[in-house]
Amino acid sequence: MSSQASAVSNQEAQGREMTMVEALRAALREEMRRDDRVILLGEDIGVEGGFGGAFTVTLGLSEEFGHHRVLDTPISEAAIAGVAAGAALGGLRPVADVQYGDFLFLAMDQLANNAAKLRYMSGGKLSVPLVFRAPVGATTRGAQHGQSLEAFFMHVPGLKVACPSNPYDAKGLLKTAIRDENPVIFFEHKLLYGSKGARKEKGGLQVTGWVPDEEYLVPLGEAKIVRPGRDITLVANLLMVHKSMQAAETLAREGIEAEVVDVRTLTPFDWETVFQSVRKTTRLIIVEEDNLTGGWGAEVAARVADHCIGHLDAPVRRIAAPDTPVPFAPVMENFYVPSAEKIVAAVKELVGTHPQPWM
Amino acid sequence: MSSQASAVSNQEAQGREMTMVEALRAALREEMRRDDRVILLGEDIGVEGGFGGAFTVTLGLSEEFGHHRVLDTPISEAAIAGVAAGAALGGLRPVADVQYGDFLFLAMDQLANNAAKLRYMSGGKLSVPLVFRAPVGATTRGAQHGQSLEAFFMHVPGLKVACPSNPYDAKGLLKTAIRDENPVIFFEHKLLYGSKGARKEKGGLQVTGWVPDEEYLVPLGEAKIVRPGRDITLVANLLMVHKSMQAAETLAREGIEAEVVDVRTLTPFDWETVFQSVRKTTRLIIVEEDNLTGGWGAEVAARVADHCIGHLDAPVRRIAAPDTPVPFAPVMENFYVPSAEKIVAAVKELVGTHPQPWM
Amino acid sequence: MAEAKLTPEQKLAMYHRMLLCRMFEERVYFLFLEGRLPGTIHQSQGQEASAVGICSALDAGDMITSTHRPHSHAIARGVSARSLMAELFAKETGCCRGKGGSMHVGDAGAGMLPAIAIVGGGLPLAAGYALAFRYLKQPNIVACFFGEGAANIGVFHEAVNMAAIWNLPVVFVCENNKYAASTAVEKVMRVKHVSERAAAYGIPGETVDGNDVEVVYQAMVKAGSRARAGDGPTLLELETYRFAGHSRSDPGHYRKPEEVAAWKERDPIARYEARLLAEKVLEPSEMTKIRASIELELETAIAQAEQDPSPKPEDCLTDVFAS
Amino acid sequence: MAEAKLTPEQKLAMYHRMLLCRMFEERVYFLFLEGRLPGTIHQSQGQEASAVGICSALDAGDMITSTHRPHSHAIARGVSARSLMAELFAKETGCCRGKGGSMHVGDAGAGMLPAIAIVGGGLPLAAGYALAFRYLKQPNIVACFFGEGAANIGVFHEAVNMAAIWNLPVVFVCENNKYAASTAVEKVMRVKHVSERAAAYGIPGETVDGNDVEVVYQAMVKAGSRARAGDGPTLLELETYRFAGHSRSDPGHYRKPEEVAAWKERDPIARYEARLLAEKVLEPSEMTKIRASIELELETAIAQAEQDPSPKPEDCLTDVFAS
Ligand SMILES: Cc1ncc(C[n+]2csc(CCOP(=O)(O)OP(=O)(O)O)c2C)c(N)n1
Ligand SMILES: Cc1ncc(C[n+]2csc(CCOP(=O)(O)OP(=O)(O)O)c2C)c(N)n1
Ligand SMILES: [Mg+2]
Ligand SMILES: [Mg+2]
Repeated sequence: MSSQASAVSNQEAQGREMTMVEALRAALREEMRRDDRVILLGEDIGVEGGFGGAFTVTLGLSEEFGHHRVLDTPISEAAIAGVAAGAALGGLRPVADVQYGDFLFLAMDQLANNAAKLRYMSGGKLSVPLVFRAPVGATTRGAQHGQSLEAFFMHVPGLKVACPSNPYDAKGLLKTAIRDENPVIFFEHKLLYGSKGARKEKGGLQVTGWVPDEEYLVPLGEAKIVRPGRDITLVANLLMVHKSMQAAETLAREGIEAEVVDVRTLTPFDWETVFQSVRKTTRLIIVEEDNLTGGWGAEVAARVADHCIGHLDAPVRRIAAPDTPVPFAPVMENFYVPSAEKIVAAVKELVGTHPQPWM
Repeated sequence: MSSQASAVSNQEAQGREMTMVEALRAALREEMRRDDRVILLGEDIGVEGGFGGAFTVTLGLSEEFGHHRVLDTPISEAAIAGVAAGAALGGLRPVADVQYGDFLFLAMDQLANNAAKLRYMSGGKLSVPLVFRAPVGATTRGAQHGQSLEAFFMHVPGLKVACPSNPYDAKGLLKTAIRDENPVIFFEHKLLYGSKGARKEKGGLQVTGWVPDEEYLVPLGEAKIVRPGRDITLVANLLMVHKSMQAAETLAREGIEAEVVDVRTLTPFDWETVFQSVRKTTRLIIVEEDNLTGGWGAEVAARVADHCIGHLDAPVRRIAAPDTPVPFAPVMENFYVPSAEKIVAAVKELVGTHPQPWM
Repeated sequence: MAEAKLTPEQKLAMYHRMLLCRMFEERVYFLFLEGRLPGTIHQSQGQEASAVGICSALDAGDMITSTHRPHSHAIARGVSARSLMAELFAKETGCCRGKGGSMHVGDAGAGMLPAIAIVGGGLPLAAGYALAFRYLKQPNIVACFFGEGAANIGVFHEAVNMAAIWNLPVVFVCENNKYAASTAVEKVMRVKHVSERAAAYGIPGETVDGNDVEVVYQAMVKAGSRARAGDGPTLLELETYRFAGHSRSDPGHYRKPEEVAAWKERDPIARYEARLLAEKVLEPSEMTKIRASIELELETAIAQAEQDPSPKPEDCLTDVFAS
Repeated sequence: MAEAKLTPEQKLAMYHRMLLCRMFEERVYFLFLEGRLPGTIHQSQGQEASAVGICSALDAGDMITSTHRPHSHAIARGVSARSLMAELFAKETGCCRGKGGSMHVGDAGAGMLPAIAIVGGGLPLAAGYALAFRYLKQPNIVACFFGEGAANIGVFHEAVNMAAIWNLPVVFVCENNKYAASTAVEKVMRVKHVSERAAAYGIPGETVDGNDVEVVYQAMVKAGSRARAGDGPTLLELETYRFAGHSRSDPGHYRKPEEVAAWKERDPIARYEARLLAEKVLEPSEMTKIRASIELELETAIAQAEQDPSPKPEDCLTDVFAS
């Protein structure tokens, strides 16, 4: 899979194909060069001879910026989050990370009770400009290293949530997130990193995308229609954008044109783009890797059921992981993670030729 | 407000009016008498001359059962949860608590990554029979002592979630939860405790309910239609059941008959009762105190938009707290917490006499 | 290190500040019982020497973090009684514009972050703020207040360790008032002094009389200099006692009356008053004047707070995100 | 306390067990490189004395908890190589029926809870299990394995403290292998020994040579007797080293080759082999026999695991709730 995501139309511009990891690293590097106040905190992110974090994103940054800006922490996720929040209050712009999103639960109190609420509790006098990066997604590491956690954070007022699906967006969103005055939880999908070399993920997509040399930002709160279509709307994020695109290609060969919307950020959420697409196609499937019950897709379905109900020609469906922990065995994991085939089947069910009996 | 919740039809049976606190305490006492393996863990729950926990629920229990069964812990929420889980694995039936639901974030890793997943990770060989009690709801204590957290836990596969609205259900559900082989997060609403004396909540409802002397259980996973009606379905939990009932009474005076469904538990969720009600009334409003985006109401709306869409005569609406932290000032908090007036207004909007233009 | 010499003015200022803390809390207690204040309160009568001793050793640019029991910290740090009172009255003019309430009072402009009411939750914020001070080459430090109950929560361990390995300019100030709500410290901790835990992080720990404002001040000057010099954090334990219940309407039956009485004998304000009178730093006539001026300040604060506008209901919707 | 006297049979058993750990890991390493195993692995070559020394001092009814690096713990505890191998192969016959994987192997029936891969996450489980033992008047203890990296996470603090105040029958076994992933212990902790932290909880702490299986065994017998006697937990630190990378495909460039070489000199198996040969407990001929029998055991385990049935895709849906 390659640069479907090259959103910049001017193909004359200078740029190159990058992996997600390279794009994220470039974003960090550019922002650190631009603004002295940007610092990084995390486990194993700056050690000489080390990994550059769990997935190589920070490789080389301690060499360029020094250990006072790339801080290797103890295994102390709550303090990583709380120290980042304190440093943000004190005038810095920390970018902290957890090695696996699953560990966010350890930092949840600091993120949800402190970082998210301090502006509010201060009556609007303070702000907490921090970014917290977290890799998500099932990758045969079992139940404690494969969860998708976007919904938990979308539900916390005061936090912004980003979840890019490709290098172009990842770079542009991360730069914007770093400049944002608010705490941003930044989700990255392990199978999209596309890194080569030692830390390459088995089963990972070699997602590369064209990224311009010139600086650009992607705003938080703008979804992207990554494939236009008239018959049904597929709303997805992260890896599921790619599965939805695969499904759309298969469907197109059978004459069904799916419109694929990459939400890109969950907070703020670009409701208008989704609503307009649904009003046009009259059918909606939300695709997410998270467990079905209470996933972010539920919120999308709920808003559509409120704001677009008169335009719907079919039930609003969600394709998500079942309500189980992430299983280890690949054969089970493949069943757990939504597949392009499942999407295709669900679309065909909704885009029936018969008039809908339920309407 | 009094015993609307007396679900037992046989009014001949012996029993008495109880507050929620008394009912919860009775449940703990009965289960501790019945089963030696039931122990309690929490802060300030068994101290002589103390409070019986933050809201008096455990008062008197250490005197009856001794400190080896009513364990006063340090302020260590993560360990309270993890030790409870370990003790459950070891053959006990711990009932642990946090003083305010907001502190669940501190215990979230142990609850979501360990307690919820250990059965699964062991391939079904182990079980983790524990109950974790947590008071929720806004009560002019500000942003860190007033959140409603049901949605976070409904979203974790492997956890059950209960949220009773009245003493009868509270007692019956807590007893069932203690006997359940799985971890159950048990939410209680501070304004429903109705305790008298020192720890009485300002603004609390004096909710009492008839509770039979004879032992009974309320199963997890059965919603209750607390008021039948034909015009619209109101689905609610905890305090919002009472607000919905108030609204329904006001509406009835204007000829609008709302059916009120008390969900009682979120996991397992009684989808059939909700679907049947919606198919009958053709209109649905979900009422919850949690923040709108990503609340449990989103899941209800999403399921209805999938399973009942052909029966709907109006948009599916949710009445919830706005997406802000809980404000301190009562004037703001009253605006924040959904009121009966807001429910009435929303119902009137949906139950218009005009045919719905959007259908 | 030699002790810092306190001038008579400084001593008087500390006395005045402690009295303001005490009288503020007493007024708040009555306002609360009268039903004029919403919410809940955790009061700090008896702990004034710790709040004032610490804050008197701080510079203008320093920062403090606080807890669910923050009133005296705020006053000691110089947050105005007026803006505190208005916050307790849930008014638009409060230091948190009515959004915070008693458990979250603070005013970063005055050198105090909004108090964190989740036990221990302020410790990493303090360490992080100290990291920013150091990074930005500001000569300042953070004083981080917390109770002995907080010394058992995970984030205490993580934050103190992180501050220790990075030599951050923060002083961890544990007000050991012997109880966490109803729970006696010896039931939940096998060490006698919280300061013994400093060794686990390779930093100095010290326990001092938290009811002697000058002792507290000197200890903080020492720990503060260390922090300012780049030598890292100190775990400073102040032995003290709260005279009131844990929170509103707690009668405190879990404490022996003799214990309470013994600690009342060590009232930090009465003790200091006696000492200053003996030292002739304070004249009885001045005492009366100080009290009167504080009374006036509090009366004015209350009167103004009561007249101040309430936030509008919809104000609840603002201040979620900065733009 | 007098040292427990080890019989030749016990010594041989420990030697055999260590060798099984080592050879199991070596086979797994190759299987992994060959792409025959899914997932990721964290291996424990070099740390066998700690796993085996601890587990050899346990009774049948005791329990252990483990970490992301659990293979040797499992083998030392007596979980069968067969069921472990099947789990790594993601088969229905695995000790977690293919649902757990390398990071969660365990078998409560054999005395090992499923390993917890969130660093430190197993500590409160261990304390809680110990609470159940005591409550149910079982004469058993829990041995809780964790790395030195876990000693910086909050729940370490909370769990050790809770076990300490309640005198729970648990031994906290810290395998200090000097690195947490790529992070050297001295960068993230100012104390030289994790065991120094025991004092913060008022319990005994001890650091011993974790590459000498008998030393480990004796230390565990001592700590275990204490726990069984109702005298509470011990924080036992075992100094050791992992020969392999942190996880699959980590070349370990953050460690100096000389350091690795020096530790390889202290290979716990080679050392013990030499000692047992010198003591004439072990004959060279027997060595060969033991190795051959282990090889056969592993071959069989692999062959069986490869033939075993995979779970069905929909099996993913079961075992969420007990009924
Ligand atoms: C994490 C957490 N757990 C429990 C509480 C409830 N609570 C509020 S204050 C308190 C006692 C705190 O004791 P300590 O830290 O000694 O401070 P003190 O009240 O004595 O000033 C408790 C248990 C809380 N606010 N946060
Ligand atoms: C809470 C948490 N943070 C980070 C990780 C990622 N991680 C896995 S192992 C490891 C290092 C653990 O070091 P240590 O506790 O010393 O054990 P060792 O690997 O040396 O056996 C890290 C950081 C994790 N699993 N859990
Ligand atoms: Mg205290
Ligand atoms: Mg290690």
